[in-house]
Amino acid sequence: MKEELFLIVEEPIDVPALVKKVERREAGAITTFIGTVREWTKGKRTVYLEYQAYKPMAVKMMKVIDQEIKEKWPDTKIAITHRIGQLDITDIAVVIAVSSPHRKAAYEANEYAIERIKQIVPIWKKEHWEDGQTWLGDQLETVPYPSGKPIIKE
Amino acid sequence: MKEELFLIVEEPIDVPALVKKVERREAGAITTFIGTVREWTKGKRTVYLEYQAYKPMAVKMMKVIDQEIKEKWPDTKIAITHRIGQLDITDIAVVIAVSSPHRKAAYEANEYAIERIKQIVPIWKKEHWEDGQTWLGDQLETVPYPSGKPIIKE
Amino acid sequence: MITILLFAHLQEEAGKDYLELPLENITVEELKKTLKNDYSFTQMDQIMVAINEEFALSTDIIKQGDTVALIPPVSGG
Amino acid sequence: MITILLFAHLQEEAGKDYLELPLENITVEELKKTLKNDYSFTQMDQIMVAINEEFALSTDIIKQGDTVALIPPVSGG
Repeated sequence: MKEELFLIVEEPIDVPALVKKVERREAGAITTFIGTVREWTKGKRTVYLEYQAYKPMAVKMMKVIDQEIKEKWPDTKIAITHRIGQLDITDIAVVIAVSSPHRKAAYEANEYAIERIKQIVPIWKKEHWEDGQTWLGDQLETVPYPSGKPIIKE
Repeated sequence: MKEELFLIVEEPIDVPALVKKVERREAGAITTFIGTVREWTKGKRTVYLEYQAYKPMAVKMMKVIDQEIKEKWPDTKIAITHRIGQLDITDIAVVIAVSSPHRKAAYEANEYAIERIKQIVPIWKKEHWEDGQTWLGDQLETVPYPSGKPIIKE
Repeated sequence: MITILLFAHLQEEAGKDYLELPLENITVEELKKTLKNDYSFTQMDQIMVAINEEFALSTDIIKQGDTVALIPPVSGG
Repeated sequence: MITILLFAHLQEEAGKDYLELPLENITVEELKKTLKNDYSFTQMDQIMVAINEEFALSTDIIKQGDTVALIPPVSGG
């Protein structure tokens, strides 16, 4: 069975299993980014979060990010899993794992991936505060998309 | 029992346990760096590696790095475990986990930590090639220390 | 007839996760105008349109059988 | 008498992991010279000295009871 590198799941994410997906004999560095549900944001307390995705397109966009990364950092291998549904404080929402022969590319490609997820992957977060709830808009505050659409290639 | 954030061990490193050490309700981002034993380096094939440490000083120097990071990125929490002894290809030699309310600091502090480990933590790597073996010198190629000693504070 | 998938606050405002509209062979821009004027959708400026799981330009044409989705600013990660 | 811990290639060259030398109240620089001249240690320029688990300056003085270690360029990570 071909291992899926880009997934949207509804269950807790198995971090070591994701790391395993990018492990290679030629890789000396693996970076991971683990995005967790934070309790406090600018003085406001989150009780829980709800994530929704346009699943097939979200997976497709993660593969677009993979292609972009392969062009910029040719020796890297990347895997991403994003969880959706209801998540509590400290639950893991997203994990990105990148392997590379050398560490610099593993850091850079990983950070690039999370930035791009926040730009082009159709996943939405609903904050449930103590006193209300709201679907969050673009967290990058580049409202809306200046060029009329998210930049897919640079 | 107080959990040790900085360790030198001789057994395989438990990555999720290390991530757990830095997990906090106010943290939304955790980065990890996993340094693995690479098979090929500049066309030369490694069969296995051997790491040796001056253990008490290594732990002390990791705590120095912790202090440096706390000054530069006050909201971060970091844990480091380095394995020593004989390691085979793809085995994990070092894991660094950093948590932070926001991701930028988690990436920056993590990368800073691995750079500093390679500068001031007394751990040595012996490469066992197919046709010989050698203790590696300073991999940063800043031979020796220009100021007469490794820079402890910037 | 085209099917339009809704997400996040759009889904809650509409009370359902898709719309079926008697439209076709219109541009993305025309679709957004129609949604704003005839169906009272607000903040259409901030909404991207995807056709068959790809972000579409405002001049792209929506044809019979296309899967259209309204994509509010994303907030994953 | 001071005890000097050895690591990596120094340990292999000496065939043991520490030395006991009849020295004390000397500077780090003097220790390095002595090791080079009297004990045939090579590449002393690249070796750092730690006293009591802290990197020492070449002018620092080694006293009776100090734990001294020779630190070749490190290669962890």
